[in-house]
Amino acid sequence: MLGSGLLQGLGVTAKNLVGSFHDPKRLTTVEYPEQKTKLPEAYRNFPFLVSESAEDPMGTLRCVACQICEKECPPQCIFIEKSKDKKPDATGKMQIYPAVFLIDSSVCMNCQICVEVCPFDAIKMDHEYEIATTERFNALLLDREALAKPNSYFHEIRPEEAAEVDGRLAAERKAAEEKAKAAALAKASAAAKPAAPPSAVPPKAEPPKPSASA
Amino acid sequence: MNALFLILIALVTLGAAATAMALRNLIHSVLLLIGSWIGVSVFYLFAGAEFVAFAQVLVYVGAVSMVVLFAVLLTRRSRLDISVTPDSLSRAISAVLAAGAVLGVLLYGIVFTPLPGAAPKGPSATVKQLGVELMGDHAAALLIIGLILTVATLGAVVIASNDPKAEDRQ
Amino acid sequence: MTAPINPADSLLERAPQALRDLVTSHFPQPWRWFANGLLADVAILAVFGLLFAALTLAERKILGRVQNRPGPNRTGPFGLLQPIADGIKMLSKEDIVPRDADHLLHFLAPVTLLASAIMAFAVIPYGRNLVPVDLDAGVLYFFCVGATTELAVFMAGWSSHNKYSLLAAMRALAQLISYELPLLLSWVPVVMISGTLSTTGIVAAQSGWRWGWMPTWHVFTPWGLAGFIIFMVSALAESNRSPFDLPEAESELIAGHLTEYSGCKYVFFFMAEYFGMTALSGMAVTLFLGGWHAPLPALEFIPSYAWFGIKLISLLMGFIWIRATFPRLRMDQLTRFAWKFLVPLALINLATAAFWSLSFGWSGPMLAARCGVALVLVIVPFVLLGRRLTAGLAPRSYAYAT
Amino acid sequence: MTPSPLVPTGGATVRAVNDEFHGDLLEVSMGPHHPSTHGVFRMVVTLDGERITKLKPVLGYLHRNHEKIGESTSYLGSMPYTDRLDYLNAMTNNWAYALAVERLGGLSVPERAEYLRVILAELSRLQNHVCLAGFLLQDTGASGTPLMYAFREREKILDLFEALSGSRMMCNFQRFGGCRTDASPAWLAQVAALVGGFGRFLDEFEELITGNEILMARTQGVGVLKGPAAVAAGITGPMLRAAGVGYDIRKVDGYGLYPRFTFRVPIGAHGDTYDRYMIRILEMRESIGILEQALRDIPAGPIMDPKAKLRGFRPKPGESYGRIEGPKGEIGFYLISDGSANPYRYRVRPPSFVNLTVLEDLCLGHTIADSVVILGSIDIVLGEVDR
Repeated sequence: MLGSGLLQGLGVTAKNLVGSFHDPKRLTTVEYPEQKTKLPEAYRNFPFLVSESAEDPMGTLRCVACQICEKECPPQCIFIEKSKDKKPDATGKMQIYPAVFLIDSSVCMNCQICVEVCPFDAIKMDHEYEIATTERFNALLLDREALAKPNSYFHEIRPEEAAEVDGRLAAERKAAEEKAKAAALAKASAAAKPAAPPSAVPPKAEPPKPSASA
Repeated sequence: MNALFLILIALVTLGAAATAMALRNLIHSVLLLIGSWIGVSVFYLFAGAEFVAFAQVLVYVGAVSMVVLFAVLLTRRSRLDISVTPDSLSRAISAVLAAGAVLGVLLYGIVFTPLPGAAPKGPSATVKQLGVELMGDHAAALLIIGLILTVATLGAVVIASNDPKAEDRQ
Repeated sequence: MTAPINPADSLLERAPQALRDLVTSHFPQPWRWFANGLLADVAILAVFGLLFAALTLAERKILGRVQNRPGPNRTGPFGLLQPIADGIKMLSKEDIVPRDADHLLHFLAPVTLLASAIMAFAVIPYGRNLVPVDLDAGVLYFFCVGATTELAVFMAGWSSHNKYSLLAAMRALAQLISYELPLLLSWVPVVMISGTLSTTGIVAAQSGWRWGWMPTWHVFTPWGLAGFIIFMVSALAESNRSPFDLPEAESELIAGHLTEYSGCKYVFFFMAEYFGMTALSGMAVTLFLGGWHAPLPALEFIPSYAWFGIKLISLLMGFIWIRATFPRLRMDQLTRFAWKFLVPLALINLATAAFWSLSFGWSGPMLAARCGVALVLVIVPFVLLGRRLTAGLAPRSYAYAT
Repeated sequence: MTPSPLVPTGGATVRAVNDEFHGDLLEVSMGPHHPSTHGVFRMVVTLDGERITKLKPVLGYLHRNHEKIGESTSYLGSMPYTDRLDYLNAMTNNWAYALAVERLGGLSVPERAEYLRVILAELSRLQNHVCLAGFLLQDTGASGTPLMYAFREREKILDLFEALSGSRMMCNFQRFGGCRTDASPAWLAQVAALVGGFGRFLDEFEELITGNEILMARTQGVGVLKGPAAVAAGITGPMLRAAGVGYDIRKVDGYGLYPRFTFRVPIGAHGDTYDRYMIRILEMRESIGILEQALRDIPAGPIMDPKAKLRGFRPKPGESYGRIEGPKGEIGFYLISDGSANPYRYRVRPPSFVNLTVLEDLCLGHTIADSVVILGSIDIVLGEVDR
């Protein structure tokens, strides 16, 4: 009968209208500035450089300027210049650090390939999405200082992933120390028996290569 | 007080009709024509015939104006080249003569017909009296008008229905 | 309960008249009529201006709530200052008139539309004796004022010299004209039964109760219900509302004949649409829903103008509800719906009403026969014409590949 | 009738046709900023009164040189760009590209990854068809109500994508030889909850719209596309099935694990806009069935083929064509490898573009209002049309 479909439609809209007052399922919008929806842990926005300590971010950057992310980035928006000198990194080994590390956030499409290919877990994706700026050119070119964020912040936004990364790094550090201790022990034992024929050339200190698939 | 209004309305109506003829832009002239129709309906209100006044507005301003406007719109050469024939002298003279003759007849009619002084304020006929009158003595006239209108509508339907570009029936 | 005071002279009931007499008493005798008229104008503009503001907000809130979102609630508590904000925004917007537009007509169109929309409020009886102008042919006046909307729509469409608005003005005209007929035909039975064209007379004809509790409103008679539905559907089309809002079909011709309007003129069009909608609902209340009469004798203590307001608001909510639900009809379907469905139904409704008035004296078993015949006369054409209108349209069942 | 040059008469640029009967044909350009064209798409429509006599689509406003960039980027680097093709269905685009590269490089995909890919593809199909139903009804003028209901459900699915891949629409989730991250049991539970409630939402949505006489009047018999014409034009996806040809690549190729799932392929009888709408609603119901079966049977295990190398992936020279049944039709990637890190040739077979070619044939004889609804029923996304 003409109109029966129309009345059915009216019934559905009435149900939604009444429902929106008491049924949370029927009022799904959120008043943005006051209420913010909780971001899932896997959420990714622009990358940031992880620094071990918050006090001296430039000194304790994990990044060793290997430029893998610069090569792999599809829109080529990362620019790195190696430093001339070296500085000790977390495990005490002398490493190069990036003198200049720029990301053009107007080109970056936050596809997180740099995070995937980075062997040193030095670059991670951020949760910060309120990043509007008033100035189009320089404000969007993020330099080293703007990109660096402490590891504690990384733990804050991605608890599971941060814990897993730290576990792995700690394990490597322990492995590096044992090797160093073993090497020191071997040198000490070689020194303790001078009469013994001069031992072989002490094993070359093999740089603790993290096991992430190169 | 009333006479003043009456003259004012008469001036407005006649003025609108006159300028309607003079304007080049067809649409403006049609709208002025509609203005004069509204003036006529105000006259009816003055005469106390509410029903006729509202019927006049409903019929003329509502429907007839639409017909006129659509006619003006749909004539293909309505805007560009209204071929205005050159104003040759002979044409102007014959125009004046014709207008003069018509004016003469009108003036004669107005001046010599015995009008009964100020128009008496007729009893404003209520709609019920109109209805009784129409269905009573003038029922035949009403039925004939009804017949004519039905024939007109049927004619319109017939013309519209076999329009060659009728919609294709999917 | 003490002897029920006559509802006519309860305090609230006489308040508006007392107020009016208080104001007009200051003026000398010849000017009293003028002061009364002026006061009525001020009252109408104030009440319906505020109702217009409230309607724009209510429309957005209800549409929002239907669509699972709260609707505007930023300006003022619960968004109550939204109409004021909209008003300021619209009035402060630049009024752009296209260079080769017809400036005179371009300005005149919204003015005539708004003027005719406001003039229509003059004859609606808002309360017991609260009718601004009690004309003998009040209903005819209401619809003849409504007839000028076509003129204004044409002027708007033509004067903008814009291909889109010309096309849309044509569509709007075709729609307005084809729905004028069912609109007018739907209230003729009311006039036939109540015997008068004056709105107060029609409301008086619907006073009193049958069997002590059912009000004798026209909508509770078979022909009245059919007439009411036809009237409301045509009113929807006349005020360019939801399933018939083709002229401003934003998905096709941008803003239709309003494309070249901005700023204050656009607000006039917007206001005229809402005033038109309110006026038509007011007339529907007067003609079919018993004007300012209370639905139950027990509820007589509520003043008459409050009842008129409640009925009016409920009809307007119905307009918004329909807008929130239905898709839009196409141009040819719209006119076919009017000519091949509404007009025949309205004509048959005339016959039903004639039969109803002739069989006035029947009672007892004959009363049942009377209602039966009337109902058959209403429902059978509805079903037959409905089936013909939607020939070939039906929900389908689907086969599945292997 | 040979159209003579343009005769400027007032506002309308009218192409005067010396056919006295038809009068002036009105040429109206709709788009690229028209509210009803889905994205930057322009239609130059020639009108005889209300009827459309000629419709010329104008494309290219969103051309980003996707395929040439593909030739100068590594295989992995192109993966995030495939999200931007049909930006409503990043997951299916990724899968099609990953399938093509896996065939090129001869990689195998672990069981759990295959299940996860089917789950994500069907979720993407659900939100795409819900989007289409919403847009189609918005085009017929339903002032946003069905669109808002559709978007309410779509948001739930996009939240699932965000919880898994990190971004709602630009997922960049598939890798050659599996998926980037594993789906946690909590995430799978959320998917099960969503799939459980989706059937009830569809019933309410159909109650609101499918029986609506106005919608039936606006879409039944409009834009009819018969089976043979659809096959000739290379149409694929729901549009082809609505025209009565039961061709579904999930059944034909049997890629991924689809042979393991029992699902049916609905076909339409009339091939008009209403059928295209209903086919998508019925396909959503089938997708719910597939999702339930996949969620029940998903095994534990590795998510990524251990042999697959992330960087320095150099497949042997050769070519491959990977195609899947995307929500809009057959989306395929054709790759030619010359042994280097970048593909020699990178070609996308976009379903929207191919389905769009019949737009004029569907719209001839209808009105402008119909052309908007027909365009809506073809379900195009300009990112994929212009590439």
